[in-house]
Amino acid sequence: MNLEISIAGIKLRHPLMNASGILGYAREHILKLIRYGVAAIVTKTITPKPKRGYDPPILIELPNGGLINAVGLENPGKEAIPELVNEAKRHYMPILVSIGGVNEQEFIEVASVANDAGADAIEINLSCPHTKGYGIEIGTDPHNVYNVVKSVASVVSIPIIAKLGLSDKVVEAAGKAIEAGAKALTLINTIKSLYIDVYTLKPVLTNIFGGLSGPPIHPIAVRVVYEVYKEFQPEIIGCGGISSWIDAAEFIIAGARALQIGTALRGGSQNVIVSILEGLRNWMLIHGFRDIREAIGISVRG
Amino acid sequence: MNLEISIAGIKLRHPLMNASGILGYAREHILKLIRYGVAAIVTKTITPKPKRGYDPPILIELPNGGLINAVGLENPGKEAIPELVNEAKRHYMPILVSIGGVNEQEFIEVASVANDAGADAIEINLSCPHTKGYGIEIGTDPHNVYNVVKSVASVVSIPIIAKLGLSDKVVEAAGKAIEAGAKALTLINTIKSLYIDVYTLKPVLTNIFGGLSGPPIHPIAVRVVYEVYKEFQPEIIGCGGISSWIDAAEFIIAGARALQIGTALRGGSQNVIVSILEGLRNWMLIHGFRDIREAIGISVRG
Amino acid sequence: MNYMVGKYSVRPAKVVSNIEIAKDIYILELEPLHLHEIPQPFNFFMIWVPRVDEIPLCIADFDGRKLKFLYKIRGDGTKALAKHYKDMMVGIKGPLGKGVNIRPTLNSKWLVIAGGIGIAPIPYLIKTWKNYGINIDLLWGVKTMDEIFNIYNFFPSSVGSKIILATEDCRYKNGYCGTVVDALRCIDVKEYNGIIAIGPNSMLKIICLELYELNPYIALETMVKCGMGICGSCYIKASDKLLCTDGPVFSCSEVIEHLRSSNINY
Amino acid sequence: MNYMVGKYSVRPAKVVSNIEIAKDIYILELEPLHLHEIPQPFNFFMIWVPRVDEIPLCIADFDGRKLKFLYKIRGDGTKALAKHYKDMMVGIKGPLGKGVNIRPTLNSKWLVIAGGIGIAPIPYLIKTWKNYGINIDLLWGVKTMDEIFNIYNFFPSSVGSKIILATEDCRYKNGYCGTVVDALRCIDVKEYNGIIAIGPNSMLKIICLELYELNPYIALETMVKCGMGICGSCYIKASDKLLCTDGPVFSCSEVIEHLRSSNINY
Ligand SMILES: Cc1cc2nc3c(=O)[nH]c(=O)nc-3n(C[C@H](O)[C@H](O)[C@H](O)COP(=O)(O)OP(=O)(O)OC[C@H]3O[C@@H](n4cnc5c(N)ncnc54)[C@H](O)[C@@H]3O)c2cc1C
Ligand SMILES: Cc1cc2nc3c(=O)[nH]c(=O)nc-3n(C[C@H](O)[C@H](O)[C@H](O)COP(=O)(O)OP(=O)(O)OC[C@H]3O[C@@H](n4cnc5c(N)ncnc54)[C@H](O)[C@@H]3O)c2cc1C
Ligand SMILES: Cc1cc2nc3c(=O)[nH]c(=O)nc-3n(C[C@H](O)[C@H](O)[C@H](O)COP(=O)(O)O)c2cc1C
Ligand SMILES: Cc1cc2nc3c(=O)[nH]c(=O)nc-3n(C[C@H](O)[C@H](O)[C@H](O)COP(=O)(O)O)c2cc1C
Ligand code: FES
Ligand code: FES
Repeated sequence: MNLEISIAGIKLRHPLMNASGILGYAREHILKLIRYGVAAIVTKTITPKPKRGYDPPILIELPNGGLINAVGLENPGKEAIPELVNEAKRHYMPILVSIGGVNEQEFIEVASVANDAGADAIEINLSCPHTKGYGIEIGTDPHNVYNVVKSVASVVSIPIIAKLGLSDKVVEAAGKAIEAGAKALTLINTIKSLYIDVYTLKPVLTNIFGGLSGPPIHPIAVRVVYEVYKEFQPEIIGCGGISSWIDAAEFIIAGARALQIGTALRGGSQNVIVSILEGLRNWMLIHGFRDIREAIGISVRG
Repeated sequence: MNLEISIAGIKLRHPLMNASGILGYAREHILKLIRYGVAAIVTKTITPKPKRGYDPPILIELPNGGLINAVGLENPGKEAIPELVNEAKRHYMPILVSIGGVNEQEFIEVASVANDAGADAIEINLSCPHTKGYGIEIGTDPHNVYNVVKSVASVVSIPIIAKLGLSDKVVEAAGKAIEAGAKALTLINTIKSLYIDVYTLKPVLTNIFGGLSGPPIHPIAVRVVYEVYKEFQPEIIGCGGISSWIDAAEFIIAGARALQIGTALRGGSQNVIVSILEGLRNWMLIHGFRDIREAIGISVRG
Repeated sequence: MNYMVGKYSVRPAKVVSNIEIAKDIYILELEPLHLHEIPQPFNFFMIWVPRVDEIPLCIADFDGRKLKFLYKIRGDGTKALAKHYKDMMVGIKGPLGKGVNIRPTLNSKWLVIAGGIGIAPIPYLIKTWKNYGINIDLLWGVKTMDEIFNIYNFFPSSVGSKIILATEDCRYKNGYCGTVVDALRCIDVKEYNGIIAIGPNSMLKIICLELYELNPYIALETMVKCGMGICGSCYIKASDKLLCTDGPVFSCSEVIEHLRSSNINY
Repeated sequence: MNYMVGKYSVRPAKVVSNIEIAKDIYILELEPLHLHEIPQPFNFFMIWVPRVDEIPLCIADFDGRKLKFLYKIRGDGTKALAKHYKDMMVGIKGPLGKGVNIRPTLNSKWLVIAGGIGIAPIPYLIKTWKNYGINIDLLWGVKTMDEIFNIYNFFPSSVGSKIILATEDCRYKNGYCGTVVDALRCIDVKEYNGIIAIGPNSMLKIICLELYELNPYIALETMVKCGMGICGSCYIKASDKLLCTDGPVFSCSEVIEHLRSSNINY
């Protein structure tokens, strides 16, 4: 059974990687992610300058089984990219550098460093829902999406992946990203949410608002993947609420070639990735898929 | 301890009613809802002509604890309104008639019937995410929201409540609805989603896409209520994922005066409303609130 | 993470067998990958026939692992279901409804009256109630003889229950000639501790009216679309009852208005 | 519906008491409304001080219902926490970390070395390990005498453990004069079956280097922001370990590079 897949031209041992923001900004993080068994590393979103992020609480579990986070894009800035890329390469791991910025110039700045450092691809984060100026304000406007992707594409030679969040025009934005040169799309990011404690009567996150991730957003993410796949059949990395092989398989038959896992990696359990892969293999057996590529988008075509 | 509240000028014994689409289009449904203990009845969204709705499957529970539905606005059409209103009145129950349409004229048509039948208010459904032409296409554009609310307001004398769904510009749309004459807002509706069965490789709902409701959407709904309350302090009916008194209290401190419950009424359990009310009373005791109005929006102001 | 998969989710089930055992009548055996809870007699499942329909069917038998259903071809959904063979997958939602929800006294004697495919839930009722030492006599009426199948063969636990047959085409010689209602008039219903009837509304209406003072139980059929008390399609006229959460078994007194106002006759 | 509220959620806890027992050192007693699981020694909780901060604190004692913490005022968060009095609510997330995660042999003898507020988790360790018949000698060093409080009084289960004190200001007359490390040099560490040290990194570094062949366990402190292995702020340098999910207790050999490269000194 073949689980190998290529995404944006990068060869992967299997379709699973971590989602951006799950560790991924220090060398040590890369070691940890490798332990988890991912087929590629995605870095934390890197901005031109180091960012301190918000004070805790930055991340909490909700009664509905999801997480809400407002980390505030804490990251060491673009200077850290070469070290991260080198560490991944030392372990023969593909590495996707997630980049963020408040304007085209900032995206270009970080992208160039990643390009020169020898990253395998750039993931442009157009969708962070809780850090003002970074992300969702850009991602909801298909026109802005086009411009950012286009300008990054004009300065780098490595493949570009555009990461979009939920928005009214996400399908249109996906189309624009492809038109502007994105080789693949990551769908979706977290969804802006709020958690208030009814005992202290106060919002819990320091930033008040945060992004919802985990099982609650999975059916929304699958919908977005399906709609975008149906419209354009691009290469898609499905992301949002994967916690079992069933969630993973659902993304694949909706049109995803590769998958990112965030929330389910909490708690440091080493067998999340392993058990998803095992489940996928059994599932392929049931259906007689010899290659995972046979399954991609099958529910859309069928 | 006083749980009485008025919304859009309607006096309620307590803040809990059913959400539109939970029964509410036959006399018998009204009896059932009264059994559940609601303080007001909200009808199923009524369109000018009867609508058959989609074939089953129309409603399923998801692994994440939510429901996905695509009922297709099945309803008996505007002729049924007087009977529904009369049945509610026979039991001294306030009744809100939810109305739907594909253009201003259709909304006006149904609203007039509700107005003449003596309904207590009209809830304009601007947000159904899965029935083409009805709802979300209108609700995502603040300009359209303004026009629909304004035109309904020009023909009815009873209060109007605008029901909005999640969209990029939901805060702006809320402002427009108020400007156009809505006395209150219901926030939010379901979120467009998809569930595909990995064994048969097929979407389960006949309509393919459906609206996600229940616990998964609660933190998103609370966020919308908070943002809208912060901006305009209008009268808000919070809706989305309430299944315990804690979820209800969270909506109230985010700015909701009244609450609607949908998904949690599944299975026909008669004590959902009762136990939420009991929980709210205990909670008021803890905080020394003598009147539930003291709690409304307290986390926004505080 | 393992989230509770609730009883209203659609869970995969594998077809073990699906064979025609009488004219247009099939017995379907399913093996669910997970079962939410042990079904009770008269519980029903929504059987999802992928991309075609979702059909409510009462449980006909259960052996702790596999579910059996009896169904009759009526329209597109049942027709499509009949085309499913071994190892194909369908989805199931349930067990739904309150089930039989009657507490019969130990060792009592009950009369069950079934019209047509109304026979479906009876084998499992007999099997389950046998454990309480309850004796069931079954009166089963059908339109034509080719609708009959041998209950004892397909459901060995029924052996021991008396089965009285009635055919409207009068071709079955060891039974009554006429409708189930005609046959019923020849039976001394007073000797039973309780009565349960299931079948077309027209039949149930007559039974409820004729035996009203005995207040029999009847199992109704209405349009079932969601199975969880939300969509409202299964309401029982002139009552606050929903078939999918309160039924499908009611006492005649609860639903007599519904039967009176019903013209549907299938 | 009752959804599993996981261990990473913020759950309400009521302040039972919160008193200063030595200079800038408080003992906080909390009564959680629900407790996710029984905490182990060296597990920690994130204590949410509403709208101010969320602070990791090790569990100092647990009686089956109430949690006790020992903390020292360091900055705004701990200062704000100190202002909380009886019946006020905070939030707690946990128990977090692997806890002590050592399986000591029954009836063995251990040396615990605590520097300053590093004393916090020790009373609960002593209490828990007592059940395995383990004997703990405690060496506790502080800068100035006014940081000392009577452990036996506040944590009666500690009675029976030998406590050796060291003050850097030399004002405590019944103990050593000097740092904990000075005092350690006067103790025959070889007579113990195991060693656990907790305190400032500078102290831990010396202990790890000097006693390296004994491979002692040490409890580290790093910046903890999420407590669930996601944010990455708690990583241990030159390792694949995260303090919040793999710690806070490590063996020296696992973290020696981290201590070597650490200049922080608090
Ligand atoms: C609780 C319950 C339990 C049932 N158990 C069984 C069973 O064990 N065995 C069995 O053979 N049948 C059973 N039925 C009836 C069965 O669900 C219908 O025969 C089936 O849904 C018809 O589907 P179709 O697509 O083949 O026919 P359609 O093309 O949908 O319709 C054909 C005819 O059946 C009627 N019908 C369609 N759907 C329903 C429905 N959901 N409820 C009632 N009438 C309907 C239509 O009005 C029409 O007259 C049960 C029904 C209910 C409500
Ligand atoms: C697993 C763990 C368990 C702990 N247990 C206890 C305990 O039981 N009792 C106790 O008194 N203290 C304990 N601490 C330390 C305690 O968390 C910090 O003292 C507290 O967070 C300081 O917060 P502040 O806002 O008062 O100070 P700040 O204003 O935030 O900082 C003051 C000083 O403390 C340092 N600091 C701040 N936050 C942290 C942090 N999260 N981790 C490490 N250093 C920090 C800063 O670098 C600075 O030097 C523990 C720390 C960890 C990581
Ligand atoms: C704590 C946390 C931090 C995140 N930081 C980033 C980030 O820096 N850049 C980004 O593109 N997405 C970020 N995300 C979003 C994830 O990459 C992912 O899109 C989202 O969590 C949905 O996947 P999940 O449900 O598997 O967690 C973050 C998510 C979490 C929970
Ligand atoms: C089966 C079903 C049907 C619905 N039909 C309608 C409708 O007709 N009109 C409407 O405004 N909302 C409708 N809704 C949305 C609900 O009113 C409510 O906004 C949503 O379900 C969120 O609340 P909940 O999480 O408590 O269910 C429907 C929801 C469900 C589950
Ligand atoms: S079938 Fe939907 S309420 Fe009963
Ligand atoms: S504190 Fe966030 S990973 Fe450890």
